[in-house]
Amino acid sequence: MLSVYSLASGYGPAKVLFDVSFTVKAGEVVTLIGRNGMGKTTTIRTIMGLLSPSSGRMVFEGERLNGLPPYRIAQAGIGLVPEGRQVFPTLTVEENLVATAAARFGPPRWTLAGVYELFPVLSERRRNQGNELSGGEQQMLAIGRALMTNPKLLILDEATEGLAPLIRAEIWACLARLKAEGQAILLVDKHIDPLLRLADHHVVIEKGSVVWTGDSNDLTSDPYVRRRYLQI
Amino acid sequence: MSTTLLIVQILNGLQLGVLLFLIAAGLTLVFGVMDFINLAHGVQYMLGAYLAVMFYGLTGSFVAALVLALLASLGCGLLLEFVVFRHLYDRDHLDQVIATFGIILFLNQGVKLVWGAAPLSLPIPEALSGSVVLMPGLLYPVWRIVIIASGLAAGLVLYGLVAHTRIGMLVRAGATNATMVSALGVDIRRLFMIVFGFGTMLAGFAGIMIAPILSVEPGMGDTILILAFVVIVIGGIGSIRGAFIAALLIGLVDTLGRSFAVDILRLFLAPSPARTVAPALASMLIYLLMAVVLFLRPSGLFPARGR
Amino acid sequence: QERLKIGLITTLSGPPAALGQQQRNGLQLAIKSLGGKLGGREVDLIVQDDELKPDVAVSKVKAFVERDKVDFVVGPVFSNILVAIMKPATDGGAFLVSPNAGTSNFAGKDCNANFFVTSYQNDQNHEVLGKYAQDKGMKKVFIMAPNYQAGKDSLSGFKRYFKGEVVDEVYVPLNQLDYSAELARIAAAQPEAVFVFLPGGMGVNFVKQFRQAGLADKVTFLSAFTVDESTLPAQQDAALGFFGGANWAPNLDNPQNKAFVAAYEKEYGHVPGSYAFQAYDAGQLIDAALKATGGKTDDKNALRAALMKADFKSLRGAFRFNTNHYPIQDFYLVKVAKRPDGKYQTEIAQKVFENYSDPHVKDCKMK
Amino acid sequence: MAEPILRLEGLCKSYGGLDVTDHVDLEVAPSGVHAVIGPNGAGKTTLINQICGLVAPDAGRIVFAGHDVTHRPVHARARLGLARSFQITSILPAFSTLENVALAVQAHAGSSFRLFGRADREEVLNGPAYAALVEVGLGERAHVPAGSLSHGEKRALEIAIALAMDPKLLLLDEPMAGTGREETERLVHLLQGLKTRLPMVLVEHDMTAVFELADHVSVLIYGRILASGPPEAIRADRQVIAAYLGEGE
Amino acid sequence: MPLLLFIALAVVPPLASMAGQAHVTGLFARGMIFALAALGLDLLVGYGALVSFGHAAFVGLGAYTVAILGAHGIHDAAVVVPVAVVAAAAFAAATGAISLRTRGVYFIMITLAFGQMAFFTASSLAPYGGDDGLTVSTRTTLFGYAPLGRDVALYYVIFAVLACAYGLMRFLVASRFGRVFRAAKENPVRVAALGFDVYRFQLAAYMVSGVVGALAGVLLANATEFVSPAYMSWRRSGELIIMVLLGGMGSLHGAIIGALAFLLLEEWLAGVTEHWKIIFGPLLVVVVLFARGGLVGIGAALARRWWRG
Ligand SMILES: Nc1ncnc2c1ncn2[C@@H]1O[C@H](COP(=O)(O)OP(=O)(O)OP(=O)(O)O)[C@@H](O)[C@H]1O
Ligand SMILES: Nc1ncnc2c1ncn2[C@@H]1O[C@H](COP(=O)(O)OP(=O)(O)OP(=O)(O)O)[C@@H](O)[C@H]1O
Ligand SMILES: [Mg+2]
Ligand SMILES: [Mg+2]
Repeated sequence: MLSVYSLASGYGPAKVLFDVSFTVKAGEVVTLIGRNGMGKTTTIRTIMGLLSPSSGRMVFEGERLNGLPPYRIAQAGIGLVPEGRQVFPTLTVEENLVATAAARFGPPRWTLAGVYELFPVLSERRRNQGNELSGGEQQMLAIGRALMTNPKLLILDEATEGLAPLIRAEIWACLARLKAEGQAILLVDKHIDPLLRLADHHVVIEKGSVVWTGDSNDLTSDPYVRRRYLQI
Repeated sequence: MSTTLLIVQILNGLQLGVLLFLIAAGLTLVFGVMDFINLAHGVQYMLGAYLAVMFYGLTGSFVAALVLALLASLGCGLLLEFVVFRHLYDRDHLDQVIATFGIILFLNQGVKLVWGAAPLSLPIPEALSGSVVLMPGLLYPVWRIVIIASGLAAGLVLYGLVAHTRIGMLVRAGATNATMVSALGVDIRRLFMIVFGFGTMLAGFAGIMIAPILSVEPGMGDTILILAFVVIVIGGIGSIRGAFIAALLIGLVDTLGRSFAVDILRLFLAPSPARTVAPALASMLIYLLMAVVLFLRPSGLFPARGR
Repeated sequence: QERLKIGLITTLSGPPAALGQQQRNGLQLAIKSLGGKLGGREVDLIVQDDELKPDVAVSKVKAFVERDKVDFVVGPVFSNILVAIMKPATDGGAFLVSPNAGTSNFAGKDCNANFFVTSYQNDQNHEVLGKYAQDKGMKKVFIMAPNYQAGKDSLSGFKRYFKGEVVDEVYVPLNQLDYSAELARIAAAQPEAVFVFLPGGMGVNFVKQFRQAGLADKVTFLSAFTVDESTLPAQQDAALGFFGGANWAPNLDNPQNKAFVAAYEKEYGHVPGSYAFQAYDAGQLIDAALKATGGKTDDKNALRAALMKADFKSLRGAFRFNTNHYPIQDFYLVKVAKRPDGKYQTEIAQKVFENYSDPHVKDCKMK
Repeated sequence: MAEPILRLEGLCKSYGGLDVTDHVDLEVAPSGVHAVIGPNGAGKTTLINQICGLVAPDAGRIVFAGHDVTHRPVHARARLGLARSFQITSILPAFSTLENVALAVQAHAGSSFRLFGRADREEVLNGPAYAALVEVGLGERAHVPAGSLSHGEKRALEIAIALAMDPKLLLLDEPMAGTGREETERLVHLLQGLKTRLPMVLVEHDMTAVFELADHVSVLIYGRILASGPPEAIRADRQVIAAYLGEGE
Repeated sequence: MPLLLFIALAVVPPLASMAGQAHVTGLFARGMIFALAALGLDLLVGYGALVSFGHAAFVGLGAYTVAILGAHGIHDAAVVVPVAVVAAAAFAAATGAISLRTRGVYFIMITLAFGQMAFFTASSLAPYGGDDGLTVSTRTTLFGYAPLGRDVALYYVIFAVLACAYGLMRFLVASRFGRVFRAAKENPVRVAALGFDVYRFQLAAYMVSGVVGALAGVLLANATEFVSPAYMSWRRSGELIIMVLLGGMGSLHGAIIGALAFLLLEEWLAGVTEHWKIIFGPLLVVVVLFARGGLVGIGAALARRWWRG
């Protein structure tokens, strides 16, 4: 579905990514793991067209993403939950959800009602402005907003940041359900344990390069990665 | 000071208010909602008036002039957007200020080159030229009623568009975080272009409608621009309702101030100083009003939430 | 002989640019019709825009005097600019010829040997209307002007001759757009006439709105600098029959004026106004004086005496300079009319003052 | 128990019809970590905002270090020694990382109306600032603009700023949010060292960290304190489990 | 770069008189006066994001101090300057105290409001010329001695004031005070949470900026020997902002370069064609579109390119 080949990218003169390659197959859940500042978000921003790669290739469902503007990439079927939420502060909760909603590939799987069912708090706050929500509520809104675009591939960058344990558990359950329905997901998260249960593949990024890939079993058995990324 | 005069002046004040709102409407959209400081709004208003005069000269029909001038305004707006504005959306407000100031200089001078420096005018369409008696002793020009109606209509259209359509939501969202809107699959640049064109058209529309009562001359948009900003700021940036109410407030305060300042000051002062102080005070009045409003409510009367 | 340098400082930007353009056109036309020479000398005319900013005007005039070493500075349109440039222009040794602005202080206690005015003392056009209203025996007049110095001078000028009742005296903010409030007051006061001084765009707005309010048929419209050739193209029919006061009109009947109006319209495509005529006369004045001195400018006293003679055929007919270097001339009531060719102009309605000089001359020390 | 460093008495705040803080009484001991946990939207950030002065309470009293600060402005409370970190990162993006912290040092060093001398060369400011950066592991990033730090690094900077203020009480609003696993561990370690000399209020959803650090836990739900007590008791509290903790991941 | 700028300015009068273009000195003198006002404004705009749209009022205040005291026979700098400074500081304190409650565009507009009030007040000062303005008969003297009588002397006085103001501003923005003020531009909430009373810092900077503007006004009245309410009009305030932005805000020398460039370009283009604005306008647009950070930004970009070879 999504293939990234030896991607390099950065912010102006500052090079951040050097060699990132991985693939996400249809129906798969893949994670990007790495310490702070290693380039996970940068990878995602490059895929979304928010940064232009200096070299490498990105292909989504047969379409080359290099050089496409972000909205074309999103229209191709990638839904983003960005780092730091970035909900629209001047829009109400409901407007946040419907403003960019879309059903580009047949009947929508996610509707307003569905999102409200997933996050009942949002329904209570539907008339509040985006910036009046608590941090966690904003996070839910950002997830709901991405779901409302009914993407083929869902990208979540630290989507559980600031969520209460109970809600976090719900999100994991929800993602598991989505996966069961065949939704492809690319994930960045610091809670590794649930990722182990959920994901098919893990991609470890260090200093802008992919240093390790493998499935959950490999991850738990590889002593080096284990020490670095799992609780011992 | 008789009661009829007072009533008449209140009506006049409201009418001036609607007139101001008509002019401020486009600015509310582009500046208030889209968050783009467009100082060129005033010259776009001027351009609308000039285009109408020109097309009237060519066709001899007001309606044809109106339609053609609107289209031409839209065209100019899109052209400006394409050449200049689209490169400035994600820039600092101050970059927008200096670029649009450049456009003011250019268009003011351009208009003078093309149409000459002398004031021009546009006649009122024949059918709407007379006056009607609103109440005994109060003759009211029909065209002013038309202006009021179009001001109200512009307000309603704008309100509906911004508050209740998806385009409105997206524009508001884009104003705070264009990147994110785009990353969610919306071509925000194109949307901004359309909205900007529409804003220019509104400016042009105001110019066309007002041309029959005001002189069409180079620089006519400059003072108006300041007034329009005053309206928007008093109302609270981003709030269409606020702009509307602020426009009426300014219309009233200005009109009543001008009409009755002398009489009121005479209560405290001798006639001759009253006569000299009052007009100075009347000129200052809207600024005084703005200062007081902002002192009491630093984000205008109806602060937009979430900014 | 060396080329004669003249600096024209006038307003060429902003809404009043039309007035400045008329001034420039008038002066250029004078030079052209005199064969490109004044007093037999080829002319370098340097035109600068004062942008209606006093400090800009000062800087430009200093450049005239210091860089270009001009012998004459001509201009400006507006009084506040005149006040600003008087010192730099005349201190620098040039003669300043004003083809429009003529403030009272320079006519009186601040009169200046190197300053000549080819127009009038500012108050005089207003006095014409006051005198007219008084002669007509009008009882109630509503008067209005913008709230600045010239506006106040205007209304006091009107009242100097009008002794009837002033039902209301209104000052509006400069560059006011909408006059509905004032029109309501006028309608309520039911005067016989209004007298207004609303130059430029203000006049256009007011005249149109006055007509639209249906007052034109009931109230006589008296004005100064409100309906003239610079505003009529915009006012058109709305101003028909309205009165102004002037020292000249395009239809003034003398051969030199006929020739001037025809030449001007041919050259610039519109009817000349007083701004153009006074600038034309300024050109003629310089020409006549230089002819008398044989083209020489170094003897300032001789040149001044020659200027004082004003030995040329003014477009307004005969006039002479008073001791304060302001003209003594006739003033007329003028009325807006539509010409057979569809253009609008003011036309002489009647003579109101004959050989009229301003009263400030008594404060002037010059003899 | 010693005199509390911070006491909230009947604090109330509502937005529209929503009671976000509903008669909250709270005492924070002069030492140790006092954790405040609760579901999203329970009112934790609003509580912190009221304590530090960004939000004015509708009713109630805030007493800090013996002063009634209920009506004092933000900066006055900070001067009294109240420091906070923001849940949504709040730094000076155009300033270098070091300057961000140096400014915090300057805040309690005083004499900020000094008009001469280059502030960025003052060792008295830069020294402690650099030390704070090293403590949170940002030593190498001292001279890059703070805006170009990664999200997790910005979170660490947020802590460094609060530390550099040398406060009497530290309010931490989700300091671990967005920091990676390794960084979280370092942070927990850091706070553990600090808590002997500096009392803290900790709002956090990372339960591992909370239970590792806290000496006292209060649970806030719908603007009310549902339970308050030592960590073990809270962890076992059925109500808290149902409303917040869940059965673990 | 700033040093080069000042050296260049210092040698203008001798060069101009050598080239027989003495009036150029006057031109640059005017340019430096506006540069001084722009410099003061840059402190607010560039370092505090406080875009004052009423700054011309301070210039007018300084100018009117000279004219009004002059009309009463007081010409000495020992009186004029302190009066101007105190008046400006007081006006700044009063209007700033109110204006600084607002942010962003609201601040722009409320400062405009105060500027307009000053303008209308000056226009109605009938004893001092009303809106026609009044002539300054005698230039300011120093203890009875008339150093400003000659244009070149005046030029160097302006130069000295500008240089001092520049130095002062440089110190100011780098100082502890300046750091807090700059930080408040970036994130006032954070700065307050650190324990700084943002309002006091901003008010102090606003007063400094106003005083500098008033000094420019004192010099302007001496240079043109005339004062007028037009000095206070909103267009003037707008032009000052444009000067700061054109040069590149937040660099101080940018404001000076911007003011000089604005006025000299205007002078030069106006000499080329009466329709100079049709060139000048697009020029401004081009500067914005192709360079961030105004003329200083362009200079820096060119220098970088040249450096790389
Ligand atoms: N806007 C920017 N400008 C310059 N450099 C940046 C910018 N944003 C991030 N960087 C740098 O890029 C590197 C990678 O950042 P990135 O945000 O991709 O990290 P990350 O892996 O997502 O980390 P985290 O877990 O903290 O979110 C970091 O060193 C950071 O300093
Ligand atoms: N300005 C406001 N206007 C209206 N409602 C608000 C406002 N600020 C906060 N709220 C509401 O108050 C509630 C409490 O918000 P708060 O930010 O304090 O929660 P929190 O406990 O910090 O949550 P989280 O753990 O998700 O950060 C939320 O439901 C939020 O929607
Ligand atoms: Mg990241
Ligand atoms: Mg919170």
